[in-house]
Amino acid sequence: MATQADLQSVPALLARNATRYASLTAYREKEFGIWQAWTWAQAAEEVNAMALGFLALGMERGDHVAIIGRNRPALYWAMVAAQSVGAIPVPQYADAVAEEMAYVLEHCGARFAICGDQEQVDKVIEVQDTVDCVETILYLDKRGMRKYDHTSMNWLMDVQDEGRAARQRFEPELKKRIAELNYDSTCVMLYTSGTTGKPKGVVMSNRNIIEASKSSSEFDNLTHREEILAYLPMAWVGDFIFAVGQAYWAGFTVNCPESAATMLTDLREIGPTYYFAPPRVFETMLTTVMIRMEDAGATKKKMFDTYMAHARKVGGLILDGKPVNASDRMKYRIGEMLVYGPLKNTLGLTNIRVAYTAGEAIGPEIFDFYRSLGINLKQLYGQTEASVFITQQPDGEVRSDTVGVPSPGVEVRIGDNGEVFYRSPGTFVEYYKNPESTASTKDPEGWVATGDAGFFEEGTGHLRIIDRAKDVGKMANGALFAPKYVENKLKFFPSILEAVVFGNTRDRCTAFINIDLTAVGNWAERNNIAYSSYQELAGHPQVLEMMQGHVEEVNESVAQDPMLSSCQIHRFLILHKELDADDGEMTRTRKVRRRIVEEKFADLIAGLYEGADQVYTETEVTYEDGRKGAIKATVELRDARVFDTVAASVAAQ
Amino acid sequence: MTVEQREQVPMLDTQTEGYVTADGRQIGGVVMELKNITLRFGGVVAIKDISFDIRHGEIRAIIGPNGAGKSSMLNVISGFYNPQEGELIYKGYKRPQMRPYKVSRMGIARTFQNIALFEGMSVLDNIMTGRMHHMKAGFLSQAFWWGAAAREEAENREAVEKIIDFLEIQAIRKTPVSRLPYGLKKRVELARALAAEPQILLLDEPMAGMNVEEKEDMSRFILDVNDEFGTTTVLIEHDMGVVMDLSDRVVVMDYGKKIGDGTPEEVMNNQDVIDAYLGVSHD
Amino acid sequence: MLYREAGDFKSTYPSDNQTFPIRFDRYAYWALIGFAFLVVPFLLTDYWANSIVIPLLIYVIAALGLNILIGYCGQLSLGTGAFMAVGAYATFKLTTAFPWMPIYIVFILAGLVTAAVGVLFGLPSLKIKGFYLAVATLAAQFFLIWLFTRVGWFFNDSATGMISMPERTVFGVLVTGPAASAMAVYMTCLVFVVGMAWLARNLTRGTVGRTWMSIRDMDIAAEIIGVNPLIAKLTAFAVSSFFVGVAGALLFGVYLGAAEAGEAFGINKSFLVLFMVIIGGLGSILGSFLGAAFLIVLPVLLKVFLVDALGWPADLARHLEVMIIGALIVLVLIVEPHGMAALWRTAKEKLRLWPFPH
Amino acid sequence: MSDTVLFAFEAAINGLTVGIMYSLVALGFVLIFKASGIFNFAQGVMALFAALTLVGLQEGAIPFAHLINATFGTSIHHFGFNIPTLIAIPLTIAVMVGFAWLVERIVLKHLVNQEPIILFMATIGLAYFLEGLGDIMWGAEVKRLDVGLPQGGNIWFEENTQWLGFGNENFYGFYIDTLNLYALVIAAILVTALVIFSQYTKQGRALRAVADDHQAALSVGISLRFIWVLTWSIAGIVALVAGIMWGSKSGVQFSLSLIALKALPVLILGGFTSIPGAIVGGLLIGVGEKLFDFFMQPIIGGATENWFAYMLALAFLLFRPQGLFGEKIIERV
Repeated sequence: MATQADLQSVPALLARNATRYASLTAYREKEFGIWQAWTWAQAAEEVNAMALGFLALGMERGDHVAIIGRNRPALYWAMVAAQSVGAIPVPQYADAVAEEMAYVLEHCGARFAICGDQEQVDKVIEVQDTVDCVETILYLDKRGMRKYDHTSMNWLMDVQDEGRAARQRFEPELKKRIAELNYDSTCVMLYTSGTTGKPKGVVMSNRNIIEASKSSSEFDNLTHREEILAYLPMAWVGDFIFAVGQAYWAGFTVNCPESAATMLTDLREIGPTYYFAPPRVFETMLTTVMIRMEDAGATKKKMFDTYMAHARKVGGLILDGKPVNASDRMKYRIGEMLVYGPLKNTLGLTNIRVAYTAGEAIGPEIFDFYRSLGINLKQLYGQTEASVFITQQPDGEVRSDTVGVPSPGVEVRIGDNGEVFYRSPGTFVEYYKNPESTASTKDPEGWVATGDAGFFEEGTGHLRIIDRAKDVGKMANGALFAPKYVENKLKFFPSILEAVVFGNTRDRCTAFINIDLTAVGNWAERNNIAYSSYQELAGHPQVLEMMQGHVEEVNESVAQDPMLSSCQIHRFLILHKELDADDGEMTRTRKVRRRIVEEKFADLIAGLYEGADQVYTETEVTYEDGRKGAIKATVELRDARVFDTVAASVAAQ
Repeated sequence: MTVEQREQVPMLDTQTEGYVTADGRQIGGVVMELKNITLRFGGVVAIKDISFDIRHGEIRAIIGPNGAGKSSMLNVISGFYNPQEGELIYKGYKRPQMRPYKVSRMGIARTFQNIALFEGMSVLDNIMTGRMHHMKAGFLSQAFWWGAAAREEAENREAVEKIIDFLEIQAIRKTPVSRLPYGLKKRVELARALAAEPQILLLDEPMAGMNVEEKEDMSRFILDVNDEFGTTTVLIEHDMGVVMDLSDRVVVMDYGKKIGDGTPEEVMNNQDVIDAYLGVSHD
Repeated sequence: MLYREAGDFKSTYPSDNQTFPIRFDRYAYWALIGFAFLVVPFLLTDYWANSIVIPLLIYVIAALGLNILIGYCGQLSLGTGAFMAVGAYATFKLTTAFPWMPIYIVFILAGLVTAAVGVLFGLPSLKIKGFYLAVATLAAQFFLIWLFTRVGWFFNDSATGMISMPERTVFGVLVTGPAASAMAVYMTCLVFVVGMAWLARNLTRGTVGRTWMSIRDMDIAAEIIGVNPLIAKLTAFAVSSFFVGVAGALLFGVYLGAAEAGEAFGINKSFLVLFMVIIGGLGSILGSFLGAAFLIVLPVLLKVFLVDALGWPADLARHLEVMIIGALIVLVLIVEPHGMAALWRTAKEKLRLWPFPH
Repeated sequence: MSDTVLFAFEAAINGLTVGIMYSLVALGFVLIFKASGIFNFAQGVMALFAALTLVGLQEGAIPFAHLINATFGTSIHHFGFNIPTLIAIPLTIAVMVGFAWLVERIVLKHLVNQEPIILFMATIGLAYFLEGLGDIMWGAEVKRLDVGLPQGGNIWFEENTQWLGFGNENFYGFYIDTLNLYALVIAAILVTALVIFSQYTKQGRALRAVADDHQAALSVGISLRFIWVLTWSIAGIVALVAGIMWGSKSGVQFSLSLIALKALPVLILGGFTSIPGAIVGGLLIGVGEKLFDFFMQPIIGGATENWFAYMLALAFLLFRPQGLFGEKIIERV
């Protein structure tokens, strides 16, 4: 049996699983209408063949191999195969536009690019005009590739076959290279779509990935029986940890959906036991549930509401194993039969054992909704640099407003400016070709600055994140300015998709709002308000009214908190376009790029502070196919009621 | 020699040379040749003494104004109508009068102008029906679902799934066709024709009544099909633009007569054709 | 509401197109089979057996047969009664001519004989469709009945012109004749029903079924894409007649015991079975069960209610029944042309989407 | 002249008169089929129902008497007065028109643009319903129907055909039921009336327009629903006539509705859309089956009328599927 010592690389873990879990399913992919499955033994063979093929193609130690495409087993194998030959996989965002891709390929000097399909290949070829490092392109989906010049291009399956054919020749070399791998050799390189500036290449060693996976697996005692659905972008650290790190450590099954279009059906068919999704996914899920229930008959609606109400009352408690009186338990059981069970079933969440959300704050009622259904949804706080895990919520201590206690093996301290620092085996090695920002983020003792401001709650020892440290500023009157804190409160309204609050060094706060087209659109239909576009709906007076209401509610609740009460929003507007990654206003992980927004919409901000009622503006937009255009609009600005608290002035002193 | 035996004979006559298309595809020799075809309904002459050939691997278009006899021509090729005069040479042999289902077994599949899907069946079943000829299991084996039947079902399902994947209709696999929008129905019909793995694919106005992007999709599919499977394709189309992009050679018909034949360019500059389209010669 | 489909995924094609793809349905089905074989036989009273259960099972077979012809292949037939008669008379002739022959074999052979006759009368379907075909089948109906009542050979010249079933045993248990126990008869019918439903499902799920349906939905297109209409239609007639024939054989053999073509298998039988198929649902195996059940149970209920409870004269109840059935046919065709089976499907969909309305 | 020929001839004449019945029922079929493409299986039962109603009215019977008695334990049967035929007939017609209206309201309206086969089955359902209704309304027992048409053999006809025997002493001239002569005449009148109606009245022209082309008719603003009610009413009246004929000949009873089935082969011969076709077809079948029975009886036994018509139709279908007067169909895709 393999011991800790010789489990120092992902290929090593694969080898272990190929014997320990030989006949258990490692990968499944919905293709040609059914779930094609590979056991660990088969997966190992595939990876092995691919690695041999890579050797045949002359892949060298330290080569960077770009992986571009949607989640598919073969692409995961490609990553492990690359590792096996000592190369470094660099997964990328499939929806990245050519420029972004160009930068990354250039920066890591990838010799090989492994593409999911024609679309990705085309992008790479386009990039090749400017970037000359890419020598070989490999592709997975043959469709439409016939006509291409194959002098430096190959079908991944052919590569495998060549590998198999060349086993005799390369087996020893491959063995040698795998043997060379240890805890310190690089496991993967992931590019952080930093909220500002160009993405940085985070170098992760085997130690980082395996240690992190190991401790986190133990934390939630994940076993080889788990089923996960791999649908998150492969370039994101989370996907690598869940679908490679933990999957290889615990030996559980990774399922890949047939296509984006069939994601939900596939989720339902598989019924994962371990599930991660960013808050917005849970949010949209809840919204659709509510929308679909709108059309239900009166009695059914009534039943649904009553039992959901009951679930909200006791569901969470029951899940946390807190005492609940018999009659309530009984009623909950009935509810389970009539509502919760079927609901979880239709959502595909029936078998969930552990579910996580992170990346953004999640609305309390959204969070509670899922927990009350009996789904063990928890929050974690993490970063690429930490191989995800910094803090996690242990079972039974789950709340929507904290991010839990430090993960096993992670030390966390709060800097005097309120910034959160951590140190752990998962801590990244360095930023590739970027020593200075490495130095600025990671001090010699290995403490890493998260860039988030937060504090530990007295008593519980749970960490609470207020905001990005650099965004926490001072207002003109010296009061604390934490935009994210307010924005989140706003975003908890289903009808608000995004919000950006301004006010740093200013005398009062103002806000941009993006309405949620699904939710508001549905509301519009029910109140038969006709609209043709986001822009039109956003400009509608009644919508403005609704938003005003929301903003004032938020102000009221902000007013309660003496520290932050001066962050109340005095004026706001509904933005005439949705913030979009293609326009650089957000990161690919949909975090708002504050600076860019500030520059881009300077005129609007000015308007907000000059007290104008209307501002005419033109904004440049990028369409999916890369073409550029401009939206013109006259945006209406509104005043919102603020609630003055004595506390505010106190804080001001 | 029977039809079935003919089927076995390697195709093409060796005399005729192939040619190379604009986008560098090698086109083979003649697969089918129609000689002096004349078709009448009672007194009405639908097709009058038309001759042309279809070469292996090419996309052959038949165009012409309404009532030019295009569809009748397709029906002749697919054996639904039997011409009173002329002969049809297929793979070097004169094709005798035969029932349409036999013609289809000789490797000729088609789609229909106004969709002729089996409304009562699912998309999957429709496409499976297209594979009729590849299913040989005996009646009893079907009845008791013994070896052959079950095996064949799975094998052919696999083949069909490849096509479903190819035409990107995974999401509607199990939907009854009656519930599909027009554009998708057309696509399913193409899938059903492809399922037969035909040597000649007949498309009767594959883009009739489609919007622009549906047309673009369909054109892409037709090209991909020809590209992936090297299927010889004969299509009728109204939209001149589409025809010019898609086809290697074009036959132009008007009032049942052939008024032009050649590459899109040649045809475009053919005076009769221009007249026919501008309606000079008509009304 | 009852469905829990998460995690119920398919990794092979056979499992994907099995009869009950959903786990829950599968369990329900086996539970039902178990109940029918292991529980019912011991609860069965003669009254229930004779007034409901046994006729129900027999008519299910007939309905299955007709449904294959009309519902799957789209060929209208009004000759069901006569084909049942063929089955019955074949049984009679075979049992009397070859006394040694095992009775189950006899029933199956009777079915095959009917199949042959069915093919014969199906031949016109190659040239004619719709009502025209209906008339052709009427010819079968009247001609055959006439034959069976006029030609002595068929009823061994019995004085009454009736045929009556001699006693036969299976594994030493008496299954035919008045002395046969309800349980034995029930079991016989059940075995046949299950077996033949299984056959029907197999035939309709694969190539044969698809050729039938393609002919039904659009015969011209079907032929152009390679369906041989001759084979398709004749197989449909053969299979359908086989089912109907077996039903007739059972009706005479284990249920009636004695019969006269005129009354037992008249045109009304044809309509009865036709109605079962329509009400149950064209092109649905489940439908055949539902339809048969409905039209067998309804009269019994009416009788119990009107005659036994309210003390109406029997004939009045009869007329009311006729009226109600007629009205129901119209109603079903208006509300849901695909019959009870379709209603069932929608209900099931609702359950699967629960709590969502759609 | 030999007996056989003479008797065959007589058989033929009787066949002719039976044929009229078929023709009358077939006529109803054709009318409805032309106007609405519906194959009305209930036509025969309508005849039965009409006849029952007529008798009921004449006798002044209480509708649903049995039902009422059964429910309330009463024993009522008649109002105790009779309605003269001349009033009863218009009343019956009114009933049939009402029925036509209801059918349109309750059934047809909901079944527009369903496949013909569905509509056909619907009419089968209708037939059952009507049959049950008739029995419940007026009682199921066989009734004598007398509208004052003379019964019995026609002496005049017999005497004046005796010479055809050419001295054959056991031939006393053809026997024919006077009723049948009336039947002939009435049928003739009915058809002429129909022709005149469809030629010279507005509704008649509308009717023909619809028969020719639904869409066109609709586009010029003819109400399809009105046409349906109209045709079903006419069919109802035709049914009444048929009912009276048959009823006064052999009593009003269920067997009447069976001629509906006989009308099917008639239509196959005559074609579904041709009024003359229906008449000719009816007569052909009538004569045919009588003659066939006459000659075959000794060889294969009697009662061949049961199936002869259908077998004939079947044979016909195989060689001329579109019927005598129908036109050939060209299939296209």
